[in-house]
Amino acid sequence: IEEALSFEIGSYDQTGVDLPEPSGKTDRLGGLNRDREIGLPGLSEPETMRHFVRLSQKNYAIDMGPFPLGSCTMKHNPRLNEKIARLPGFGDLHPLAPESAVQGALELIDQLAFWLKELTGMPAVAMSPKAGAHGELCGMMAIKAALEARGEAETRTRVLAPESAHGTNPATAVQCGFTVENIPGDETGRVDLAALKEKLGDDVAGIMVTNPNTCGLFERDIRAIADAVHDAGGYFYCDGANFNAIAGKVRPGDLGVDAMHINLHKTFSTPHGGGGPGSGPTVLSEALAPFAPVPYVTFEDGKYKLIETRRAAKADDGESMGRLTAFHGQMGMFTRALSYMLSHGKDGVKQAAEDAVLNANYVLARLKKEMSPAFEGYCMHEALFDDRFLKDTGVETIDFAKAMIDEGYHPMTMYFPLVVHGAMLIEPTESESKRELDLFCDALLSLAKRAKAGEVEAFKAAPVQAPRRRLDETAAARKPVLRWIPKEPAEAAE
Amino acid sequence: IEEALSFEIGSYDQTGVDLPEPSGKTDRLGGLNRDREIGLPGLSEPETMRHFVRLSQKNYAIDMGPFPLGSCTMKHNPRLNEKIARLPGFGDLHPLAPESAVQGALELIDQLAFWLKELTGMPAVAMSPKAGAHGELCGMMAIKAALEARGEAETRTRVLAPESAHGTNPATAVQCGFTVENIPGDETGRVDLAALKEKLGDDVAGIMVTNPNTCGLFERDIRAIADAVHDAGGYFYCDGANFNAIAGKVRPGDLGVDAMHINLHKTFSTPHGGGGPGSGPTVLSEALAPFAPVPYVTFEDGKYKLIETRRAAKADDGESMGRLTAFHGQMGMFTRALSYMLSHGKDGVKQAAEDAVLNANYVLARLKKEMSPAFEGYCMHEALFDDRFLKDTGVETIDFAKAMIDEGYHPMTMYFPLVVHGAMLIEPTESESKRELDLFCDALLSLAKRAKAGEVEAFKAAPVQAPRRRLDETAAARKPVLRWIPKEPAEAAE
Amino acid sequence: MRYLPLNDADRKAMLGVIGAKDIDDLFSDVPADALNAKFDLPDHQGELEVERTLGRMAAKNRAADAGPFFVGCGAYKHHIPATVDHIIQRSEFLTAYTPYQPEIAQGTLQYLFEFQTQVAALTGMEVANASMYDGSTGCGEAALMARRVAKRNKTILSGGLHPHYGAVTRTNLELVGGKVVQAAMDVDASEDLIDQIDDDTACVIVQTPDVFGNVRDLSGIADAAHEKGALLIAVVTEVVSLGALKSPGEMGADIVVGEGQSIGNGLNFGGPYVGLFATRQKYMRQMPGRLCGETVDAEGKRGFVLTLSTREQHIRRDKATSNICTNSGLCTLAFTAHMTLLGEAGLRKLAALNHDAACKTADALGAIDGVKIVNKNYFNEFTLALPKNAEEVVEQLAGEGVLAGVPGGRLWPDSKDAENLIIVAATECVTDADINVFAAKLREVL
Amino acid sequence: MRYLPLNDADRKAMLGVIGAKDIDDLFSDVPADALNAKFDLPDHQGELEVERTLGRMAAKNRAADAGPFFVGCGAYKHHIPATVDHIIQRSEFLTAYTPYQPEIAQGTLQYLFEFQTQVAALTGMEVANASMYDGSTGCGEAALMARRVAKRNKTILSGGLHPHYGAVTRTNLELVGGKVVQAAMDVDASEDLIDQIDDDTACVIVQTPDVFGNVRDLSGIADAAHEKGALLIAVVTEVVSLGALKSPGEMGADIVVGEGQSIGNGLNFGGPYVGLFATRQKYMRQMPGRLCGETVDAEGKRGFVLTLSTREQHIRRDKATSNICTNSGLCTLAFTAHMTLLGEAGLRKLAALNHDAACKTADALGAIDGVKIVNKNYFNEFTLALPKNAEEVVEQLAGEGVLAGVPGGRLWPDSKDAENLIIVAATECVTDADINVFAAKLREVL
Repeated sequence: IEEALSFEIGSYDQTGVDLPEPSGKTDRLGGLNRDREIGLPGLSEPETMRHFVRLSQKNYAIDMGPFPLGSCTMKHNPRLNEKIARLPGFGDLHPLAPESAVQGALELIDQLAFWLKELTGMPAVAMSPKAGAHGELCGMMAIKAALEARGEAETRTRVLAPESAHGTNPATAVQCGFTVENIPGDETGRVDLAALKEKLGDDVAGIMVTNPNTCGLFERDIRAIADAVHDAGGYFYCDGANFNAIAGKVRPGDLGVDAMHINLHKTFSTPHGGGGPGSGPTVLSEALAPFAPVPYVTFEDGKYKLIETRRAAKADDGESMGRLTAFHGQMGMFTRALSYMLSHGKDGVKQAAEDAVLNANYVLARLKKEMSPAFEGYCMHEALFDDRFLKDTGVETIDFAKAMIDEGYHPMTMYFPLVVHGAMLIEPTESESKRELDLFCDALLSLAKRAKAGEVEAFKAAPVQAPRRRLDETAAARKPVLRWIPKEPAEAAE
Repeated sequence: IEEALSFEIGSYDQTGVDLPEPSGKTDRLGGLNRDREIGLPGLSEPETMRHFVRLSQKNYAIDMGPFPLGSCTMKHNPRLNEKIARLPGFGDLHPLAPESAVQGALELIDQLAFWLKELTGMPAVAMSPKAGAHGELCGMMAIKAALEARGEAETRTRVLAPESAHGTNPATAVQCGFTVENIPGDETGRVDLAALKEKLGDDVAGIMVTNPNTCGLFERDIRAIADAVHDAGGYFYCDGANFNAIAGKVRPGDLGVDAMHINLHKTFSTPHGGGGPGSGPTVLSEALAPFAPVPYVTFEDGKYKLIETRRAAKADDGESMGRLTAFHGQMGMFTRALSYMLSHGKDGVKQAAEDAVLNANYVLARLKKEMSPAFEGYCMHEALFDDRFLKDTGVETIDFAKAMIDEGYHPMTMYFPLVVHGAMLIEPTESESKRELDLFCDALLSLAKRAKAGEVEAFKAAPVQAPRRRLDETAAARKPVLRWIPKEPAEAAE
Repeated sequence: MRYLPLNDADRKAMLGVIGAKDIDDLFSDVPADALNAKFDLPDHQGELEVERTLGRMAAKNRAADAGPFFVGCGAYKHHIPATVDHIIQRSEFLTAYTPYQPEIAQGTLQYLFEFQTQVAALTGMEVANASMYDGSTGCGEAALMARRVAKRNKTILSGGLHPHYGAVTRTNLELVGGKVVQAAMDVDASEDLIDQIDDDTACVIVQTPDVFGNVRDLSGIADAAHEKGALLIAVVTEVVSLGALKSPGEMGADIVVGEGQSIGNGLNFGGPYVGLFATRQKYMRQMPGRLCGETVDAEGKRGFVLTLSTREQHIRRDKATSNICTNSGLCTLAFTAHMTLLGEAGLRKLAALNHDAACKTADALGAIDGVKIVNKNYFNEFTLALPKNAEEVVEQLAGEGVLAGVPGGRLWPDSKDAENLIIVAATECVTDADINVFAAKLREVL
Repeated sequence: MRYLPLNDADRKAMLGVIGAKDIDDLFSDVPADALNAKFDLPDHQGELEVERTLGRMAAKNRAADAGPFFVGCGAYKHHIPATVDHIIQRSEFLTAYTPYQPEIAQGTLQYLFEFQTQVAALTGMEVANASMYDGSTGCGEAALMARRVAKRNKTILSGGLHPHYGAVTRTNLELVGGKVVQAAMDVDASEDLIDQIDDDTACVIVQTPDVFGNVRDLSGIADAAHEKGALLIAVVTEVVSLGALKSPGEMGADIVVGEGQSIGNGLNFGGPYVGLFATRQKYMRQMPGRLCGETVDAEGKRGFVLTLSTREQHIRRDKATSNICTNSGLCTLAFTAHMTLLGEAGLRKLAALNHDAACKTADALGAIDGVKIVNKNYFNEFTLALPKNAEEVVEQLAGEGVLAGVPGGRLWPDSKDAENLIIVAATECVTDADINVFAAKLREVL
């Protein structure tokens, strides 16, 4: 069933809320009253419900089936967490209510901070970053602030990052005023330590390395990398997008990391919600801790307190980088994440990491019969394939991925990381049962065989079992239509 | 995507709940411990979620589109009501908690009773019936109890009901120990008053008439019918299934009714939930009020009180028929219904009835171009068609209805009422917009044209756009398989 | 009004298409003086106002979660996983109709089939229906069914049967002229009903754990009933007990009825609940209520349908097995989802935790001077004999924030013997602190 | 553990297929001494235990609904229809990923398109993006965008801008060496920024209603900025105001950023919220954040995709317009659904009710001896000047159950002038009784 836009269904006088009549008596708007039509149609409540329910049915979701998106970690979203987040004491709490009225909220932030510090082995955490990329910004800002405190901000302007890095890494470094340089990878899919060392120098602010990296591999030389960077006077930013592979098993703090953001929506399963909201608390080493952003929570005389300004941070012996967002961060995600952590416990967090790695290796082991792994050996929590197995079939990575839709699956991550040709990155997560994985592998093996058997047309046509066939993204970008425009009323001129 | 049974997926040692370890210390079960396997597989939480989400996607629902089921009244289910029902003071309240701990619950029941009495113009209401048919039972039991009080229970054993009555009417009468006799209808689709009068006599306990009736028509002679029955010493049970057509417009109490159940899930929109739970409070006239079942609520000295036994009712000047269910009725439905009523108010309830009737007449007016209305003139809240328009097409009512599925609609009610050949009963309710009705009518008109154009094969094959093609109901009934049976393990014997 | 999509322009246009001059034209069959009655009721209100009004009412009640809570007797406070509520609130389940169009109702039908299988497994029976309104009405229907099967008139009710269940069953039976023998209140499961069974006895109805919490062995009474050609109906009001106890089927019951509220369903002040109804294969066609059965579609794919509707009112009218035309759909789903989460392993553990809690509570309360535990065996509920009127004690404790249980006088208002009894339930939701508060406060008020 | 479907048998079988001897075999790249670290953390817990722990924390907070409530300053207590929460909890929305695979994400994409259209209409701009983290980060991004567009270095911040917005913007700008001119605190909207605008000025950032509640006419400053080749960025922290007030677009703004929390989103102690970001068509390709655009599929059917990703980090890496790679998806949905329910008619009425409530509150408080209303014009928020320290007054009132507003000292801790100010918001959720209690208690503590 096709569903029109609300703008095509509703009318300006219809509404789906009942409100008492305004008095109409007072007007203190200074003559700035809205006097033109806004252009917002309303729908009655039943129409609204149906509109959005119908739209929802055009989506794929983790509650429907596997979401094997490498680097994006779509795992089960427990509904307990939704319930907790909606407790009035959390959901209906104002960020500027007096401290005496929000002690439980500050306690929760403090508790979550404790878990994050303990799981990472780091001494401090900045809670306010609103998403992973915001956490990266926070971490790189801390590095910049530390360099400033050392008087080296002017000289240390280069940041190194592997070619395989997430695009946010270079973008963040630039947003902090750094320039970015690639670190080459080695043939095992990891950072080339020797090449890295060559690039180090006293103009290097630091490095940004993802670990486990975006090829789904653990950086074996991680400590040597950290040491080399530290020896050169730089800092080590670790992109924590893949922390879920090692949480409860390995503490990044034991590996020489100076800053790392944690995607609560990946590792700790706050719902992706179709593209957000995320949350990116960032753990900091002793060296960077003093530069943490405001606001943050302290505990004194049996009470939680908020440090809200740079000046207050100074009184608390800090050199805060300032403020990253209006309030205290993504509280709604904090409640969900802590609920998730308490539910798992340290044993469950560890088991989840182990199961995630086990599931990925199982998929790797089963699929390598027909598909081509990008690198030798075991993987961590995601299995990376290249498109060699599609060579001469006429089927490309995108076709293979879109064909998965017709099998009932969301495509894997494709063409990332960039260092692998026609990359296909599969992350099953710990949420999939062996039964689901077997069905999934069977489907992919069958697709691979069909591709090799020459069924290229079917692949090019895919998907056919979806609300839409392939969409013309080029046309969308060439002449962007970003909003609905009312049709010119044809009779208006008459 | 096919979804297996949970029994085919789960295992006996898997569980989706985490519970602390039992002590294992005490056993006071008297040696009656369960020592055999129960046979209940468990699923982890993510598997459970996915199992039921996938199942849900095989259903049609009012949130997805029109549900034009005559006599079943599928209207919009506001989520406010779901929220209210889940307030801990209602949802987490024990039926046997002390009266002092449940004053708000008793107040709610009392308030809802007030609305029902006011809307029906009746002096009393029995709240405990658990569904419409249970309400019918309550009403007929009240009639039986009144006859007993008059010493006429032995002689007045006949109950009259129109041929077009819901099947529950005769079934209920029989469950009360009455015999049932048909009242013929007239050519306008209503009770034949003269024929009715002929059947009356001093062996008649009462009549059961639905009004508006199951043909979607208001019984014009309703007062004459009531008078005739009363004159003959009988009582008038009104089936209130169609009360939604007149709520807020007409009070059944003004028409001579002695008892009428109200389907809260129809008129007051508590969700159907795939077949229940329902709720069937039954309003009673002065004559029947003393026989109301226990428990019921009274208000004395500023406090609400429960009358829970026949004896207590006697002290309250009643002659209660006894108890119909363990506790106080469908409280969860009461909260939803009262929330619905307060939201609508008397003006909204009236407007809803008017819109329901308007929508039905609009559908009737538009569809009669291609389909054959069963009766002349306006209808009330549902439009009844027969299958004359399908004559000689080879397409039968069921084929026409199943073809609607492929157009994205739930079929209308078919083959009911029995008095109309190949009946199709369409009740759009007030929840449909003109736009939805137009789309719906367009689809049906097109189907009718296609049927007449000879596309019989397509109709016979329908539905094809559904999770299943037509199911073999005969086979299901011939050798009923009512539960999953584990496959014999093939190797077990070896 | 937010729920009504039509606006006045729509209404006018539609009346035009219909050819009616105004809306009351369509109501012309209604006697004129009865049309457009006046009502002493308020006009429509917004969500905020409705929430305030009903929220105030809700706040006047004491939720089970608000403090130490020990009330049972046919309705139990258990923890329900959040997943269950999410599932039952899915639009596709919540706002679906009865699955009479199976092609677009396989979701509902499949869970009903799973539900029936779960209930049959739990009760130790061969078949189960798709649920009744609740346990008590199921009990009444079971008694009627036994009359149909045995073609006899007399029903014997155990003195351990929940009095409300007894009352409902009596109401049902008396309507059709049935004879009911109610055994005397049987606090400690010492009654002997065997002598009462005669050649006119259709069935004996026994509850386990009974209303006082006693775990009962049904084997003896089952044998005795069968010997006389009567049926044994077993009643279970706490379905969690079936995770710890032998099933009624194993002990010889012919029909098992139960209250399924404990699994997946909240207390809801008594409803909606979900009645479990199971029996032996041979009585299948005498069962009341809806049944879901397996079949195939036109392409041979497995599917499910409502079946054996030839027993039902909408087909059989005055020849139906019962007038029931609803099951407890959504509550059934809640049951099925919760039971799927639990599985065998979870249910057994849950039952063990309940038994633990009850034993601990009994030990704490039984240690108080003057308080006696009546039961020898019990699952998660037991009965205290107090040295004074229990109803007053319960009220006093409620004033102290402890909901202590059900006083005997509430269920047996005519019985002197019941006056000092209090029936106490303890589930996995009871904490050690709750037990300590209860014991301390009880000690105070005695 | 309830969230983990694998059991030990599965794990063993899978290790066998993989050919690993045990799980740590798969972790062999990790330095041995770092593997299997010990953690000072508890083991896993059931739902009941987690609910208890977190429920206790929640109970230590004072929810906005718990009594008279007048706190605003960038986050507002409004009533959210139950329908909105139902919609955002739909599995298909809640647990969906970013719509990078448009064929199976049309649900998300279509509501984003509707959202963009709504935001453009509300702000009076031509295009809007699919949302930012929140209003404050949107403000920071707008300042960066203005630098890109104008290719200039200086940013002027109005003295009526929310100090947190100012701080975030400063943080962003200083990182890239931007020059920031912060105007002095401007309680009564009397500042004149025009003199500050020079040839190096990229933009002026002005909020309306401003942080003190003053409704500001932006036309003058817009003209002045444009004359000098600078952009005007308008900030709106209370989006409901746009139902009553001229849009910033009508007054000449070039970029409008706003906090959308008021529509569809709860207070959530400050997040997640939903940043609105709209601008003129000509600046479209300089906009940060995600954009959803219309297109057609292979069969020519209308569909939606994320578009102009050539501006984004995942394509452009170090050349991206911003490092942002998330929008506030689900909050956007809540906004869109609530706005669809409201429509133009509902939003205007809601705005009028808010204005009513604020006027009533101001009249009641302004009548108290020694209390002065600072503002001449306001929408649903205004500023009181008290005869004593406002922070203390707010604490005292909180002790009395009244959350009175934000004391000036909280937002301007370094300003003597702010000490006695209190910023008071009143929405449709405020009742006459709330106002009376507030006024009575304030009178008492003064």
